[in-house]
Amino acid sequence: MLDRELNSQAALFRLLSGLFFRELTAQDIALYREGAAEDIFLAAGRGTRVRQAVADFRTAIDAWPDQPDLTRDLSVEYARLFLLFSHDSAAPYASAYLEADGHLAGAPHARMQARLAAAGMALATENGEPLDHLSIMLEHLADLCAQPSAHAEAGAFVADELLPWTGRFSSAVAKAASPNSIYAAAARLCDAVLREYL
Amino acid sequence: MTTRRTVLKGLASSAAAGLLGPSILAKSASAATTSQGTWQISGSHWGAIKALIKGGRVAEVKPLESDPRPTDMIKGIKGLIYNPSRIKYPMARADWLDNRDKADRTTRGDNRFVRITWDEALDLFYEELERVQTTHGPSGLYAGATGWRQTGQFHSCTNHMNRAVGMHGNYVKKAGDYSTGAGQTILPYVLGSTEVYSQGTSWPVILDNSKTVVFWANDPVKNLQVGWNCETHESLPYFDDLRDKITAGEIRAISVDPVRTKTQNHTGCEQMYINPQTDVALMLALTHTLYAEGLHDQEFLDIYSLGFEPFMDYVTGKGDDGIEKTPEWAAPICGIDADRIREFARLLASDRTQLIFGWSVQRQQHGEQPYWMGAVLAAMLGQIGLPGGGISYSHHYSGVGVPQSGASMPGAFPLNLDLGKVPQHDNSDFNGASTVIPVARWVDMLLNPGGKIQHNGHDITFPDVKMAVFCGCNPWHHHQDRNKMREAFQALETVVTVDYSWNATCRHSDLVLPACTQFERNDIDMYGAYSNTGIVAMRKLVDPLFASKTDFDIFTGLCARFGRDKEYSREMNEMEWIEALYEEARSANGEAHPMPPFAEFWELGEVRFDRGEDWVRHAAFREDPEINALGTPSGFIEISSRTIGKFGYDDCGAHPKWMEKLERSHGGPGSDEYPLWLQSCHPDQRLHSQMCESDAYRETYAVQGREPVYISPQDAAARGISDGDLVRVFNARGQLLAGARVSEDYPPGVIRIHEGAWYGPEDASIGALDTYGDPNTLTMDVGSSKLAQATSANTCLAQIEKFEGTAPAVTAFGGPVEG
Amino acid sequence: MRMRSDGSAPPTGKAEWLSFLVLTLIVLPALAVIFVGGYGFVIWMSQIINGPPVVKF
Amino acid sequence: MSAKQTLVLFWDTLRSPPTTISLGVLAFGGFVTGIIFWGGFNTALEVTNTEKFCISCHEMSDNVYQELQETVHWENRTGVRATCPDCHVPHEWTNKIARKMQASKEVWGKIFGTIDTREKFLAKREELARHEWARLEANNSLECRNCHDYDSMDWDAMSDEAVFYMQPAAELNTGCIDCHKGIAHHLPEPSGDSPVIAELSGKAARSLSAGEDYYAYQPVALFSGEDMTTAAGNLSLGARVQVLETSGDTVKLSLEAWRKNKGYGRVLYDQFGMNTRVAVLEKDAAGDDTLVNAGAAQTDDNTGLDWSPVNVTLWANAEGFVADAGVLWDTAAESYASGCSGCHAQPDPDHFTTNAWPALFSGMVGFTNMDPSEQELVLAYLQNHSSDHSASH
Repeated sequence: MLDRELNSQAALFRLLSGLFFRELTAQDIALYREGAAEDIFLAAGRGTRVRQAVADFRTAIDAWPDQPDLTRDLSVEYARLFLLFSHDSAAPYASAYLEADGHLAGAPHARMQARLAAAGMALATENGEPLDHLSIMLEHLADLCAQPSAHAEAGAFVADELLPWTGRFSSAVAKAASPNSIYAAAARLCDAVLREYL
Repeated sequence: MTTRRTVLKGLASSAAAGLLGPSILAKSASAATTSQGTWQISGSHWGAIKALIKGGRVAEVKPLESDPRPTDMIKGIKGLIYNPSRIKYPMARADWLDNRDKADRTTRGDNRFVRITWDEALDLFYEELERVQTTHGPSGLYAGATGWRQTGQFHSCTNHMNRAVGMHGNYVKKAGDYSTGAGQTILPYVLGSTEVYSQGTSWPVILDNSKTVVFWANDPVKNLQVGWNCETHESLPYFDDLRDKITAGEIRAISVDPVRTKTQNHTGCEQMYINPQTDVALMLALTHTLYAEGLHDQEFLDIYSLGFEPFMDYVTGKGDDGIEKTPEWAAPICGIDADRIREFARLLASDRTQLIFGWSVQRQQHGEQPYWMGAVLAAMLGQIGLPGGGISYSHHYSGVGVPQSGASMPGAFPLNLDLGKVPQHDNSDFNGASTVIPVARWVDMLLNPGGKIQHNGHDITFPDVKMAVFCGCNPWHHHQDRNKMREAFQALETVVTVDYSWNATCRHSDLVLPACTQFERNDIDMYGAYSNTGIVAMRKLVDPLFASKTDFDIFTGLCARFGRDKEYSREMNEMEWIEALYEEARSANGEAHPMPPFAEFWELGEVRFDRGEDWVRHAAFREDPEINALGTPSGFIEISSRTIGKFGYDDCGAHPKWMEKLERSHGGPGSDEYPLWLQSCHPDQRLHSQMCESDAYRETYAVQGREPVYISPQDAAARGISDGDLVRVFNARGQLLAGARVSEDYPPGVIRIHEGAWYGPEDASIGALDTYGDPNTLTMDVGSSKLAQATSANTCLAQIEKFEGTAPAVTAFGGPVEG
Repeated sequence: MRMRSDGSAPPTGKAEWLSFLVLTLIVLPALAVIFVGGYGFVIWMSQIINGPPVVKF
Repeated sequence: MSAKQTLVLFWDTLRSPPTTISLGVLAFGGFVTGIIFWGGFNTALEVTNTEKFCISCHEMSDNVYQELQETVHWENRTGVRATCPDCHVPHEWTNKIARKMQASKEVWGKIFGTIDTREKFLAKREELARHEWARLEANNSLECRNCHDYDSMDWDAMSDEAVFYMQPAAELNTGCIDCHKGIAHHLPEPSGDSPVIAELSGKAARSLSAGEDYYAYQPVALFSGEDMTTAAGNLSLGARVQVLETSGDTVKLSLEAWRKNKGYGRVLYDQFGMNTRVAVLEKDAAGDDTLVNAGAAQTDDNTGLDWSPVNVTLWANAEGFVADAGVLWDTAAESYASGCSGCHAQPDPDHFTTNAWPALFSGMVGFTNMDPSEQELVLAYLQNHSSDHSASH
């Protein structure tokens, strides 16, 4: 794999990580509209799922109405999907899908803690987010991708920790999200890219 | 080697770099821990616990080894900490954030929230307090509501909220509470104390001396699982002793209740079935029999009571209504055979009898009357103040009946401003409105600003409230008539709520601030709210999850907005406060109740005191009624109260009376349309609304994901309902979905949904179907009477039908949605 | 020269030395102690009546 | 020789000019003995002002001296220590001499063994401590301030908690002993007294004057006669009495009150129909017309009970009173605010009636750490400030 591609792949995971971790700013919206993500999507892969997801992503961006309160509406949707937790939300935590009791910060969190500690990494902010948050896992994956020597480890990480639940997460987002939602597209893209990664 | 830096470098030329934002991971020096985990002690309403902390998370929770009867609810604690419903970040309702007091209030509850930073959140909180104080004055702010906060003497959130908001300005407060509103108002006139929160005769004394024990509308085995402070469960083993004594024929115990209670099932006591809400009629007939058969203790009445004659005139038919309250009169009302009433009266008078009342019977219309009648009945039996005799209104609560050690307990974080300090807005002009309102009437207050009601000898004028602050209290569970409340909430411009989980109060708020749970902070608590058995260290188990903070930090931050954070915190941190509270108790206890120095205590996790002496309630009064006078207006038991009589209330007169209710089952008013009496008593598997969100534990009792509604086999069969069916329960006030539990414990005409079930309406409209099963969707919001103005939750009729079609999703909780 | 009140003869040198020594070594010191003590006693008594001394800082 | 003759001889000796001793010898002799005397006097004063002297008797050395050694005034990181006289003997000459004379009492005590055993000492400790507290309160802790001074305190070096308490004290120029009792010796074992009552005793009236009103801050024992032999009952906390006569340590009191005409009339209340208790009498005293003078009964419409006004004349020791009720209520208000806010916001006193308060208070007070005296005081405060209590005091 080319170095350039490797970097783009890491960038893609970081892009997705950011999408699930923080609301879109007006600047982000402008950049997406300019097609700033296209470079990164090049690294996404060429499979049918991926291409479909990227297309959905573009559709979502194109569907954004040209209104000043777009940022607010997107923040509301972000909050509803990932922060509020009700019947119309999709928890971005591995434990929510893998733990029988539905408790957060379950075994996947503990495994992530061990992984991060071994890598000498920790959350950059004073934040009590459980470490099996999708964004944290994607960020970790991006780090692994950036190291050619860690290729095998990255593959195992995707297979063991992410793929077991990203599909269900993607379905949950799709079910709860509004039509043409960038978050539904992002979740689908995430799942597709990870499947193709192996 | 490629680093994260080169990733960005590779993209530097591209616009894409701008999309990536700051990394959420950073290099950390902390080494990997290979800990086997440590066991930490903490306390809770559910008892003292030990938690296994492994890898920075609570891996396991178990009761303290010394807990004699741990409650099953301990199993729900993990689900409470790691609940998907946790409030993760400060959130603001989008429309409110943009438009503030001009926002559309009809959309409250529609879940359009956005995340804001802590700084923004506290600025908003402060700006709104400032706006309301400046524009409307203190009568525009309601911050008095309180509830069963999480345990811990220092972090007690009620105190934090009151001190911080009070430091900024004055506000409308509440009087009384939902649990015992009618009882705590009437009993001071009758027995000279609230009684409901008083220590009761020690259980060993009752077990040794009583020949008959009557549990009147009371289920202690269910309710003693939880306590106001860290519960010791020392009272529960006494029910095993009681069971043994009943089996051995040494004690007869009778449960006067329409329902076969958990206590009855546990002890094997007898049941005296009674139609719901007719207890006063039964007691009147009992007093009639006692009097007619000369079984009453006239000497006791002469020495210790006042006003027996006017009451007896009423019973014997010489009163205004001219009706003699014979057993034959009571029989059709109560559904009890007249001869059985007579037998019961004779049994009560035959030997030493301990009457033990529960609280739910006073949470009904005219809820003052059954408590007053209970005291009258006990006075006629003449055993008040004798070991194993007389009356109690508290033996189901927080370990009452376990002797008190006499040790001093740690105090709490100050609720008040420090001596000599005044609020930032030192304004006491409430525009002629009352500063304190009876708590159960605050929704009426919102609907009727400037309106007047009578309350306990005073007139109350409702203030025009524009902003409400709730902290660690969930009025969207404990108040009655959800749909009326939804409408009333539209009167509020701003609602600020501090809590740890997305309950319905948060969902109907404008600004929601995430507090951490009690397991994410250090604290100290008394072990045994009445027994003062010891002091328990509540050691922080894990760091606050997400962006949550302790109430102390939140309100210190608020006070910093107006420059009084140092005064607020006294420049002491969490551990300094805890140590100070501990050392204060230690010094007060001196050599009488030795305590180790703080550091040692914190390591040990608990300190225990010697068990207290057995004790008999009202014994001092009985011994010398003159010197140890009761706190009644006369100092004696007031069978008739001239003081109340002079208030001139039509729904609470000079002596206890039987009054028909607005709604009553078994042939009473309204029963033709809605034939089932809905009982919404204290839950068996949570503490009010606390822990309802604990998903895995909830699944152990929920039916098809809904709150169970308990129903008799007869009523179920008549409606084609089987156990486990989804049903719709409804009346003119509202509708809810619940899961049917058909049980022989329930008689025809009686259904039960435990209070505390989270409200999860289908949508934001008024009248929307509640998808989980909050009984207060159906209950009536009227005052018990002009005396107490307390809740009348248990005056409620409903109908039930099998639910057909596709059930809407439960909206009350968070949690993953399976794709 | 004035006469002694009883008109007796003036004292001898020895008696005069004795008187001097008795006066300076015994009587006057005793008187001094009695006066100071008496003063202290008066203060004490006044404190009993008027309360202990009050000092303003 | 008769006494008169001796005096005359003495007088003659004093007024006769010397005949054989020179003026120089006399002056020199007087000067030298004066120096020697003053030196001796001062030395004696100094010697009796040393710790060594203080602990030369076992009463001091076995009790208070041992306790001192456990404290920071004995041993600390700066090596400065206080000796007995530093705190207990005035440094100013006049007061020091007065104190020395006062010590004659201690000599008396030593001779007659007033506190010659540990038990006797412990029994007497409270009285002794109160003397010292009263002295230090009156002189605004002068002896402490010879070393400790608010102006010289380094606020930055103090813990936050210390600053929190110390700064307001400095602003008010509060005397040290007001807060720091028991820092050098053990505190007296509480003789049933609560800290609140102990605090009030520092503000007690030092002497009672006839014709004035006073308020009991602790249960004051009442007697039927001046001989103080027949117990007649007790005054309740907050009770207002008028002093009719004073006689040594005892006073004759008059109490205007009401009683209920049900039972023996042992409990007296301050106003008609108001259950604010002011005294509890013994059964005999309550029934004795010479002590209790009852007026015509009136019926209380709120209860139907008959009440009679009574005027009671009894004797008591002249201690346990304050001259200003405000002192009581301020202390009680503080107790109320801190004791009752652990669980809920405490209602304002005037939120309830006088007769409603006992019930509400007794229902909740079990959750506080208030001792019985404090409870009685706080209840009296609440009742005296309730919605329907007349503002007579």
